Amino acid sequence: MKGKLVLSSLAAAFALAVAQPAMAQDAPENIKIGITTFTSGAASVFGVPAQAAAQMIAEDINAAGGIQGAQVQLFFVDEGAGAEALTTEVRRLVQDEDVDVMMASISSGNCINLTPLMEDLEVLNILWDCGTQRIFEEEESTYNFRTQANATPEMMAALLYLLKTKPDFETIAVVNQDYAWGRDSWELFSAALKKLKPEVEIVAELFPRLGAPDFSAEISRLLATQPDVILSTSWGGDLDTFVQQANQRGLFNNSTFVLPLAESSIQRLGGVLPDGVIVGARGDHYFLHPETKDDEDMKAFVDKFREKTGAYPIYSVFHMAQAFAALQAAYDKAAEANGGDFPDRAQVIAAMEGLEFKGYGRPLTIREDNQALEAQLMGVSRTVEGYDFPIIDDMMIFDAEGIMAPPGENSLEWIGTLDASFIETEASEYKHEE
Amino acid sequence: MSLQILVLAALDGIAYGALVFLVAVGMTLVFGVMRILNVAHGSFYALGAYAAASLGIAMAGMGLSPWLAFPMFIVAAAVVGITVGGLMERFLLQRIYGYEETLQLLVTFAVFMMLENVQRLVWGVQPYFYSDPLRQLGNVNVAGITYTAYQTLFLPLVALAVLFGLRFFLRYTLAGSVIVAVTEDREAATAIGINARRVFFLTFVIGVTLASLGGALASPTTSVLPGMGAEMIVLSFAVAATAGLGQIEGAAIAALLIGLGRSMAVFFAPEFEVVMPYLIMVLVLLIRPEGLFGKTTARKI
Amino acid sequence: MNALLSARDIEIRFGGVVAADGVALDVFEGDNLAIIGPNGAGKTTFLNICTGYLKPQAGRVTFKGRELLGSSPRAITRLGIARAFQIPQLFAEQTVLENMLLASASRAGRLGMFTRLADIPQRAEAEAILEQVGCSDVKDRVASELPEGKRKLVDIALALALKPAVLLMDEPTSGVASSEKFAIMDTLIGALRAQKVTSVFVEHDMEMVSRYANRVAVWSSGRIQKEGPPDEVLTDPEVIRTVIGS
Amino acid sequence: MLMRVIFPAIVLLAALNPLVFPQWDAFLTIVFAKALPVIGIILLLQAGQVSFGHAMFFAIGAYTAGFVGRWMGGGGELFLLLLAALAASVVAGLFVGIFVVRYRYIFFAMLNLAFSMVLFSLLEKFIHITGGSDGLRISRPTLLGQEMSRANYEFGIYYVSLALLALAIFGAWRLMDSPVGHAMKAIKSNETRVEYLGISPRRTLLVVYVASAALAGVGGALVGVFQGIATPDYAYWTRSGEFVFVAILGGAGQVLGALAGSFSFEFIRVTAAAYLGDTWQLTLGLMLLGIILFAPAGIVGSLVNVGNRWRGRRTREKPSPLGEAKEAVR
Repeated sequence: MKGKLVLSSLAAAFALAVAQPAMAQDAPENIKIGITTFTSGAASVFGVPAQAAAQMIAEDINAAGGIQGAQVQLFFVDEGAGAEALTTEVRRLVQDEDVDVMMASISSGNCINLTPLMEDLEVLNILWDCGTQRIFEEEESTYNFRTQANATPEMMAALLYLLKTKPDFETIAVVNQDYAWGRDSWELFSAALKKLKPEVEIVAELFPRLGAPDFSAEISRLLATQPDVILSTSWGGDLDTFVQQANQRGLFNNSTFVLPLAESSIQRLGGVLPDGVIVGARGDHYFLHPETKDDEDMKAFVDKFREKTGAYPIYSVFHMAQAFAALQAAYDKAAEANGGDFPDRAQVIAAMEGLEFKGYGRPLTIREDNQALEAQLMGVSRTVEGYDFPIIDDMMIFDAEGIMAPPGENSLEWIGTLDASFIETEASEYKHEE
Repeated sequence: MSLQILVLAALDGIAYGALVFLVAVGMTLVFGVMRILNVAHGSFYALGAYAAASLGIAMAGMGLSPWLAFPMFIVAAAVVGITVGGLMERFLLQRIYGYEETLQLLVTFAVFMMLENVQRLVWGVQPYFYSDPLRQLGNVNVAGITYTAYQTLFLPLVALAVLFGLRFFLRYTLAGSVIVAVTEDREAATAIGINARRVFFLTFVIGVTLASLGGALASPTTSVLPGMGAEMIVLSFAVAATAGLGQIEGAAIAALLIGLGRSMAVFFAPEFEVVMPYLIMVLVLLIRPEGLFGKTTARKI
Repeated sequence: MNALLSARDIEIRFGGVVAADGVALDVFEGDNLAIIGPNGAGKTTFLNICTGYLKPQAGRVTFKGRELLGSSPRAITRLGIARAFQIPQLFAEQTVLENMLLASASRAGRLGMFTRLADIPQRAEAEAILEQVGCSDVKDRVASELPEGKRKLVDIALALALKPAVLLMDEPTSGVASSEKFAIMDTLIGALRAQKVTSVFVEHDMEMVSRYANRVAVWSSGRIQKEGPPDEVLTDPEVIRTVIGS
Repeated sequence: MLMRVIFPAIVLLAALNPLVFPQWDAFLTIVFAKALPVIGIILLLQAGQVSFGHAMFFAIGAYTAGFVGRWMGGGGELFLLLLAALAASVVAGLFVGIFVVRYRYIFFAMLNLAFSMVLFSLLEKFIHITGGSDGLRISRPTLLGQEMSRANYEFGIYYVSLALLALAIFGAWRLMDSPVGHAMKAIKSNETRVEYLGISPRRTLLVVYVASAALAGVGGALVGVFQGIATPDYAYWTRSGEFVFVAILGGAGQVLGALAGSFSFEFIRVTAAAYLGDTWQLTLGLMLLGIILFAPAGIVGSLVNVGNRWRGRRTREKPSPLGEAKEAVR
């Protein structure tokens, strides 16, 4: 049993407790939302904060009168309990609990598993965190929508940032977790690298297993080969261990690190992560986002989340917020189209098409292939006053259109059409301000 | 392949093998004496790591010297061994010594499931990291490559100390020779008045202590997180089975073999890194069904 | 007359202990050969060698001219050499009848997967053998529940159910109440004769030997010290000194 | 009694269930499908051998269904997928079996575990073929040539699983009482004597091993086509452990134990996950301990014992489903 547990009952009880009678006459009492997230296993480093965020957001929504007058009620399912337990429980939520909307999931594997089920069960599903670009590229979807970017723009942004800030590197090595995300992200990154800078030599491709406790041999090999750039899309405990061991053995001294998911580990790593490491956050959101950090709602959100959990929000928290923002926007849009009356489910789903909404970064749009357009924020780690961990500085924000495959196009084929001019893709640049 | 790379791979292999040995030797010892394959062994590894990491973080919070971490590891391991191991032996295993191997195995499987859950309840799901002892020992330079002294020197030395300590204990002390007697012929040992129960208790506590010592010593090098025990169990099985169950010296060689196989794979065939321990185990067992150093026993008819 | 089972130059030692050192022994068709000798002399070891359980360091064993060494107990059993044990070797969790039926099913050829064991055509024959050894009354009892004497008989019955050409028995009546010994041996030897089974038995009880063996081999210090008809061997002074007297 | 009255009654009830509680269908389909590998484990337990690697055949069945479905286009035809899974797991069972039947007890368990972990690693490694840890999508196959909506398809699979399970239980029950089945029990109590009866323990074990692999393979294929996915987790050692767990839970002495165990296990898992929150593993662990310590005959075995006592009949069943035969030959 690879760590399995479910916090769902507690969470459900909690959600029930905070749920209040509906205000509007024509609105139903509740909008029931099923959310799959990791509360056990390694990926709970994302899932548990996101769950806390969902509870917090639901409280806020309900305190403010709900969505179109209906209180939201949450049901959590643990993704860590395994594929069968997950589908069984999701099925139960849809068929017995009759949830209005599902939000699934963190793991790309679970998304791939659940999207066809959602199509068949004809229930609105918001892919709130999973990154695989394959989902809407391989199959069309009516009921599934993704409210954040996918792996392609995430990797393109990381590559562009690297090429813009360190154009002269000659060798690169990769240390990714040995599972779909680690493989897919490297496939996208390396395919684009070959088009944009074909002379770069790939000196090592290492795929230690997911959850590997030790990277000594990998680090020795990297120390021996001394690549100019080391890419790792790892996350969670794996990334922590890798950074710790690499830092201790001086691997950071001679190589530039590109860690597109490090934003989620940076608070745990603290001073162990040196300055100057290229860091990403899987999207256009960061608690010190240069364009939104002074917004009142952003400040309130960060403060409240810190109060609740003791930590600054990480990307999975923002992804959860985006999913709720999209849902709220869809209900509002559908109600408007419905002459102000509470919309039915089909109307909400119709409203998702071409939906515009805003999380805690730049505004987002849902494309015709149900994929959201989300900008990407990249930067480098920097130690500054006031935080006991490095923050992200020298930020660049890339708009989504330029760095992702157009609707209906396969990402790898699209990358095949790129040329050196892609490096000139525009970005807004920002310095951290005290 | 250059000589330098071989040296590097060997160093990594030794460091990794040392850690694996520290964990697997406890399982091997317990199996040799009690004929119980303890699935919960990996959980004790995890418990040791959690105990050491949280104690270490607490000590750092109190501003104590990081050098104190080293004795603390031993204390943490012993505490886990005596409390958790002792309780499990006393209240659970003692009831099942007459059972069939399969049922004994499943009892430990049940304990494994419960301990996995308990870890999450106590420590939550966020990774812990306590690397002060690793930094304290600094780095060493080999062939131009930086290694941590902790992994390259300290862990192998501890492994050697445990290996020779166990050998000495089993050969030259009374308690040790009693354990050996029970391992070799339980009936004869009981017949000459050895109290097998006490031997079992002692052995199990030692085995659990070794597992949690392995966990404690691993904690400065790795993230301590849920599920870390499940992988270690399979690795320990692989070592114990490759060595021949109950073979202490064999476990050292098998752990080394698996460590070297893994690090060589990283350098020369990274795709095989994950399968390496199992491939070694399958190959060894196919050629020598009783393990590298195991002995076959014929039924008396 | 050619020997049915023939051992030559058998040598085997365990560590420093020599169990056989150039043993040569022939068993002829129709023999009831008794092997006697002091404890630990290697008599059981000899049976183990003949049935493929142990491999000697040197020597040959042939059955109907065919080399047996290197074959497994199973292959040797299939050739027609059955074995009964000093410590009864039964299937403890199954009933006596199930034990027997398994032997009969094996003798009849391949084991079926979907017919019930209780319905195999050899059932009558298995029950008849149980009757012969006087165990019909316990046929539905689980083997582990039987008293030692019965277990011993069932053990022999299992070997008989294989309809062997040669039956090797290791102290067939040890553990059987002495009041029943002779009655059992009478039926047993009768059954063997009726089915023309050649038999070899290791025995300590000289009265049993003189009553039921037609030949006796004396095993001592890893060699066959003497061999011949019982009245001749059992009266030999040296045999009396080394074996019977002890 | 058990197999002549209760078993048909359960099958009948299960067959009527979709008319009464259709919301249970999905749950029960999984219960039926996962009972199949457990039957295989129970068969091997007759010879005292525990496989900690049968998840490997479970995964082989599921992945075969996925690959064949993809190769046939669309999702393929359910019965052909099941047939292919059966064939693949038989071949794999034969291949692995030839090696592992030479080993006993811990070594048998460990070698099975090693083989399954090799498969697990390969499934994760060959990402371009297997989809890696995300798993292999299995599109919905046709049922007897009919394209189906999900509801009808699940209704169909429910009955297919039930029928296969009933068939497997009946077959395994016959097997356990056949000469081969008794030879298995004999191997457990005294393998040497089995040899001395001229029976090959290895061949006997191999036959049963292949049968058990086939059951696991078909079970895996059913779960795969029902869930629409096969993941490397299908081959992970904890799943093998689960199969053994379920066998003991239900009662390894009776084939029907597989169904009882599978039902209880899934039921506990689902309800504990829903109502006990973060302690479902603890709950399952305690259950297992309780069963082994206080009712080692498992659910079905204990019910049989209670039934026998109630009818005042002296049982000849041993308290443990696995028996304490080890000492009995002394």
